[in-house]
Amino acid sequence: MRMNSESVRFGQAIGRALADAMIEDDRVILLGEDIAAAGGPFGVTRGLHAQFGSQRVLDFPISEAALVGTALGAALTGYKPVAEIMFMDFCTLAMDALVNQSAKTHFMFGGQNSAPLVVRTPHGGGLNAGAQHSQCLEAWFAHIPGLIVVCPSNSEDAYGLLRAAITDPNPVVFVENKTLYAKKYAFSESQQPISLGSARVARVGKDVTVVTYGGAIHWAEAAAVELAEDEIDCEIIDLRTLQPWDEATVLTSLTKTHRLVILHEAVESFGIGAEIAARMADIGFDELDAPIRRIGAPYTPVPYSPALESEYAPSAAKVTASVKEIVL
Amino acid sequence: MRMNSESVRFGQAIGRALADAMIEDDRVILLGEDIAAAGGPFGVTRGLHAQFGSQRVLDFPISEAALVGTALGAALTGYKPVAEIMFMDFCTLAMDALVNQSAKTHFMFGGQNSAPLVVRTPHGGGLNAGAQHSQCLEAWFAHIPGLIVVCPSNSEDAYGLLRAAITDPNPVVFVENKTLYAKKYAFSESQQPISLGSARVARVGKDVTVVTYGGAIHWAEAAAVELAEDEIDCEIIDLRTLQPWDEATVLTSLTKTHRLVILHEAVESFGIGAEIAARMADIGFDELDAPIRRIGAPYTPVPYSPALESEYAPSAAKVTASVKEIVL
Amino acid sequence: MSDETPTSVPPEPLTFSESELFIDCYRLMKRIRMVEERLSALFADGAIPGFIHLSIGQESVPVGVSRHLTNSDTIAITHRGHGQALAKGMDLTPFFAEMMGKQDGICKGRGGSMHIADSSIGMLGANGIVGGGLSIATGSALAHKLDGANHIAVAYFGDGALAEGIFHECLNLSALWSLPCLFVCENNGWGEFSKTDQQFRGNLKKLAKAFGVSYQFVDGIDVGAVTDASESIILAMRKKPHPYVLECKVERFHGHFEGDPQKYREESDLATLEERDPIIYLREKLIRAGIAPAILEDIESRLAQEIEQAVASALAGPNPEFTTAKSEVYAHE
Amino acid sequence: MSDETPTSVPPEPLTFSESELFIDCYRLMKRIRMVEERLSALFADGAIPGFIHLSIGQESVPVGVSRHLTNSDTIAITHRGHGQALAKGMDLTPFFAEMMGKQDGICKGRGGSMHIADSSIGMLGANGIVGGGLSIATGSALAHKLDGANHIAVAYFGDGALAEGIFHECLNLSALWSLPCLFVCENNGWGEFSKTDQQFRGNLKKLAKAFGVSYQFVDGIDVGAVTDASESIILAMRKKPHPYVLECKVERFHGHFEGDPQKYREESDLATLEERDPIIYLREKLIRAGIAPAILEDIESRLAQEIEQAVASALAGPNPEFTTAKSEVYAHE
Ligand SMILES: Cc1ncc(C[n+]2csc(CCOP(=O)(O)OP(=O)(O)O)c2C)c(N)n1
Ligand SMILES: Cc1ncc(C[n+]2csc(CCOP(=O)(O)OP(=O)(O)O)c2C)c(N)n1
Ligand SMILES: [Mg+2]
Ligand SMILES: [Mg+2]
Repeated sequence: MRMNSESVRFGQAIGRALADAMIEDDRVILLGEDIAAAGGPFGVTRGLHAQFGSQRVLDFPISEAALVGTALGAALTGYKPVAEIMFMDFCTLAMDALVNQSAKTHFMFGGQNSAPLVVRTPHGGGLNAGAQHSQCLEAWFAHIPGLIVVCPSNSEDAYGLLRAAITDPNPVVFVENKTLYAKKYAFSESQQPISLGSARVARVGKDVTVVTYGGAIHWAEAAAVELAEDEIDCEIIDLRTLQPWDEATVLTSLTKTHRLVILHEAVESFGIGAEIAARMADIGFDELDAPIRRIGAPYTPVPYSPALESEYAPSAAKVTASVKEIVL
Repeated sequence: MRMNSESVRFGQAIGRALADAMIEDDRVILLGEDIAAAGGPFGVTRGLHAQFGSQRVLDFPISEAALVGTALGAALTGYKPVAEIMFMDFCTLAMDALVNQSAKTHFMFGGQNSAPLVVRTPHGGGLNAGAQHSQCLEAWFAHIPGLIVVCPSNSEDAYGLLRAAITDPNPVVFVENKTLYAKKYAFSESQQPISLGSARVARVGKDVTVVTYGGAIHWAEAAAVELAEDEIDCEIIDLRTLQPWDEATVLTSLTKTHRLVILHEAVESFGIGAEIAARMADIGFDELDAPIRRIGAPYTPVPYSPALESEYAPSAAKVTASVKEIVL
Repeated sequence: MSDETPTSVPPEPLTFSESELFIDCYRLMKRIRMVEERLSALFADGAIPGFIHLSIGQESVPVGVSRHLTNSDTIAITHRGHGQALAKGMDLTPFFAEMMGKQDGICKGRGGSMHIADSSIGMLGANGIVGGGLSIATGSALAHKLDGANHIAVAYFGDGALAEGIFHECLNLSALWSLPCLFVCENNGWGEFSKTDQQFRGNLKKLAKAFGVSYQFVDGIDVGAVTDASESIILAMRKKPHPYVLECKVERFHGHFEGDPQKYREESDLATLEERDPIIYLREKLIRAGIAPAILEDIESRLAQEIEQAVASALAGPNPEFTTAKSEVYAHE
Repeated sequence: MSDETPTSVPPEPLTFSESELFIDCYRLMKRIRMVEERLSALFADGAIPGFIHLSIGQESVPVGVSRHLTNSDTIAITHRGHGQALAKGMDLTPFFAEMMGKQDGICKGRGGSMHIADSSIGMLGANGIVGGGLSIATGSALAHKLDGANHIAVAYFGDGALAEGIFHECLNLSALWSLPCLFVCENNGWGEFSKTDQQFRGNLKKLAKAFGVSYQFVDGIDVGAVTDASESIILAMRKKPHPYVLECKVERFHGHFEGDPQKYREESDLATLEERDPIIYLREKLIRAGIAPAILEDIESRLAQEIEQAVASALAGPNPEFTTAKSEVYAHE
């Protein structure tokens, strides 16, 4: 807990959450490539090595599979490791440890033990980093029973959710949108852990519910401002936790607005939005006055060229257009 | 092409497709663990090593990551490799080669080349094989632009779709439900490739559309028989290809029945069914007279005990119950 | 794969304290053997579902290693891990109940043979993924090292797992960080239906050395050799944390899984397996050393009784309920 | 990581044919250098988006290796792969256009620096995944072997990639199947911001030998040494397919990526880099051997002209259209 009411960068808030968690519980250790003296590729862990030393902030070899497996082994032996996978695309190398091992430990071994580890990883485009450094793969993890998936959209949430993720006895995939790292947000004093699984109503409105998470919230907010000019009043729900996601909050909002748009940066097809839409087309069917619209990336790998990536990415304009289609 | 009108086991039909593809094009090679003399763990490749020799049927070390990477390298150098991953759960070890490399080759390199490889892999439970040998992970691949995902439900489709998959210039994940291998199905003469992306109307009906694929179709068919007794007439759509899936056929059916149930063996949350439901809740919204229901596995790892797995798995009874809820 | 070839030394007389030790080993090896033979029969009878992989012929390895482990030492075991689990101290009734998918199973029937675990004795879990336990043991060794309490982690793995890249990553990491991880290779010459020399071209000794990791070979026919080797290795690891590779040459007597008819195996290979049976080998050694056969027979009959009791009580137990299982996907604080 | 330490041999006189060869090498190395220096400036100017990783200081490796390759030989290259691509023969205009994300880029602007490929010259593609090209090259070597046509595959990789398990899998496979795959390690001592000896404890020579794979070390300061080594290695591989590991010691002059201020690097390390510059080294050798500086200056001015033309024409080209890109996610028969 800190006594600040300043504004704090998203990346810094994550660093603070790590530091505070490490102060509170010395079983918390950090593992990752270039996270120690180098402070991580996005500077998130800067200063932690100096503060906590080489026994608690460990530079890992370029071995992602062993990274998560090692974190799991340490978790099963009393530690609370937070592993950083430098880009979410590299999770492809660590899927066994995440999916076959960590996710199944508690259930498969009859509840004898749990796997209290966190895998932090940045996703998303916007840096023209190309098809292997820009993916949003959170839907994969949300499909795997035993994993918790979190994706914050601002500094306070990043702090509070990460604190909760580290305390949680289950394996958590903690997804950080890399374009947010340098952004500043209000950061009030006395941050607390935010319980996993609860969404946040980011904007109250009555005409349409826009469900989103992570970096995409800024497109939703910009669209809401624009739409307000046309007297369309958006309610924005920031999911924060993608698995388990806050069905009740979404349904409550839908019951008020009767219209649903879902927005994320990940590829639309088979993305997180599909589940939200499918669920609302079941339990929220009677509330729906219009088709459910989704906005996500089109079905292509992330292109490199700025000329392409700017069209590839979702945008406020796409949200505005979608909302208008179903509201007017 | 064969001149049979006998009945042929699902696994055998796959073996025949491999053999016929290898006869037709000697760039087709097979790579996999214990697929040569041993004929594969489910006997699918039995006889192929004797027929085609060690240059074309290659026993691979227990190195799944290299298996798919090697297949890709050979594909880029003129071959058409068909790699077998012994259980779909082990795809976790080969995700980089599949997702970051094969899927992106054509697009990312500006269309210069393509990656004509097939990864065959069995999914699904029913053998009490536990949480690491029973998963259905096809939704992961359907989310990745550049991959094609296929899942047949009978011998003729398995044959025809696999022939098409091998001919296709793109990377195909070919998913085989392992409980089908030993099942016999009619197998008519002169099998042809079946074009990828086209669904099959497996049963014509007017009251409700049941969309499914792979091994789950048998639950749908059994449910349809039961429901017919209650005068509920099901239309069953077998997707066959999961990406790209046949939106038009599903929508056409929905336009007739106005009710939709989606069934698969994979975990319901964030599964293939989510996308079908989400899409129909958008483009098919005006046709829907009832909530969209999904039936999939509950949100738990696959349990080992028969007492647990039998309750875990979807069933005809669950389909019947779901259909009744939205039809009556 | 290894430089050395197994040797078949004829038994020699024992001192009294040696015979104490060896009788202990005999009891434990025989226990594992009889448990697995019982499993084989239960499987044939349909009382055990799924896949089971028996370690018959390989018992000397975990018995020799585990003598030197406490419950604070951790082990990650393989799909062929019954012996590894029992040698570490897993109780028989929850073991059998797990195989049968019963509620009283050590994992409440959710894991089965490929996924037994017993955290009360430091047994982190069996693995259905070849090589899946290697990094878990490595991470556990990291925890031990950070604890500074002289505990070690053991990663059991088969020769087939040598081809998985994770082995390389774990060797490197444990060398780099001097982790107290003992990598025990149960080299039975086979990976499923293929000989390992058709799958792996590396030399394990040289591989270990390439990372500066110490290596020792023992012939698993002799539990005494395994015990001696592990003793000095583990002692040294406790003094000063470092990794170690122990390769044990053993034979797989049964098929890859129960029900595998092993058609791919030479008649002559199968016919001569008995000569490589570590239990027969030890029995002869004990007899020659003057241990009365009656003592061994007594051990065996007690074991038989213990096993039958465990089987009966496991069989009598209830099946698990799915609703309970479903509520335990996530741990609660 | 390797046994040998780089040596710094003083230049010696050349024969006439040697000087022909070395002038060629000089031209190509200098071409790569000047292209990358131009990229550096363009990047600083904002004309190149994303991340670029320059191989300045490492040019001798691909230049020495590629001399012995034809367009039928295939290569998989790294994220630091400009030199590897250009040495194989990639044209400058589509190269620069790709860096700029233009429609005329070799990958139509969809790949960028980390994902250049040119299938017309056997360049299978650069990789943003550390170690990602290793198995692709191995598979390409399998294809060459099946073809029976004496072509080889080259897998370039950095010393950082040594820690990835895929390297182990590929060494094993290529040894097991005697695949004509040349693994070229550009050992610059760094993986991003960390020294490789802080990440990897293996000895590459011993590792290769553990799989029975031949290994050679060369000091990349001397393109002649790289050329000579590759020549005999590649000749032998063509005669009879087999894998080979060639480790080249080089220095990374720039940051990990452009814009990296390299604060983690010792002043003294940075200050002495020039002494390890393969281009300065070769230039001195040529001058001492009596090559008139004017010849080299002429080469340089021609290169400068060529590069400026390529840059100008790349810059002038159109941006790609997203609708076109979107239609090329899948190949059509
Ligand atoms: C990652 C993975 N690949 C393949 C398999 C299938 N499989 C199960 S056991 C086995 C052979 C393993 O051989 P080894 O490690 O020597 O163990 P052994 O069975 O001989 O005890 C294989 C290939 C698997 N379970 N996991
Ligand atoms: C799988 C994976 N892990 C991590 C990274 C991030 N990364 C990019 S380059 C690099 C260092 C690679 O070092 P090396 O292989 O020696 O190549 P160098 O940059 O020195 O040329 C790392 C860790 C990556 N791109 N891919
Ligand atoms: Mg074995
Ligand atoms: Mg390097």
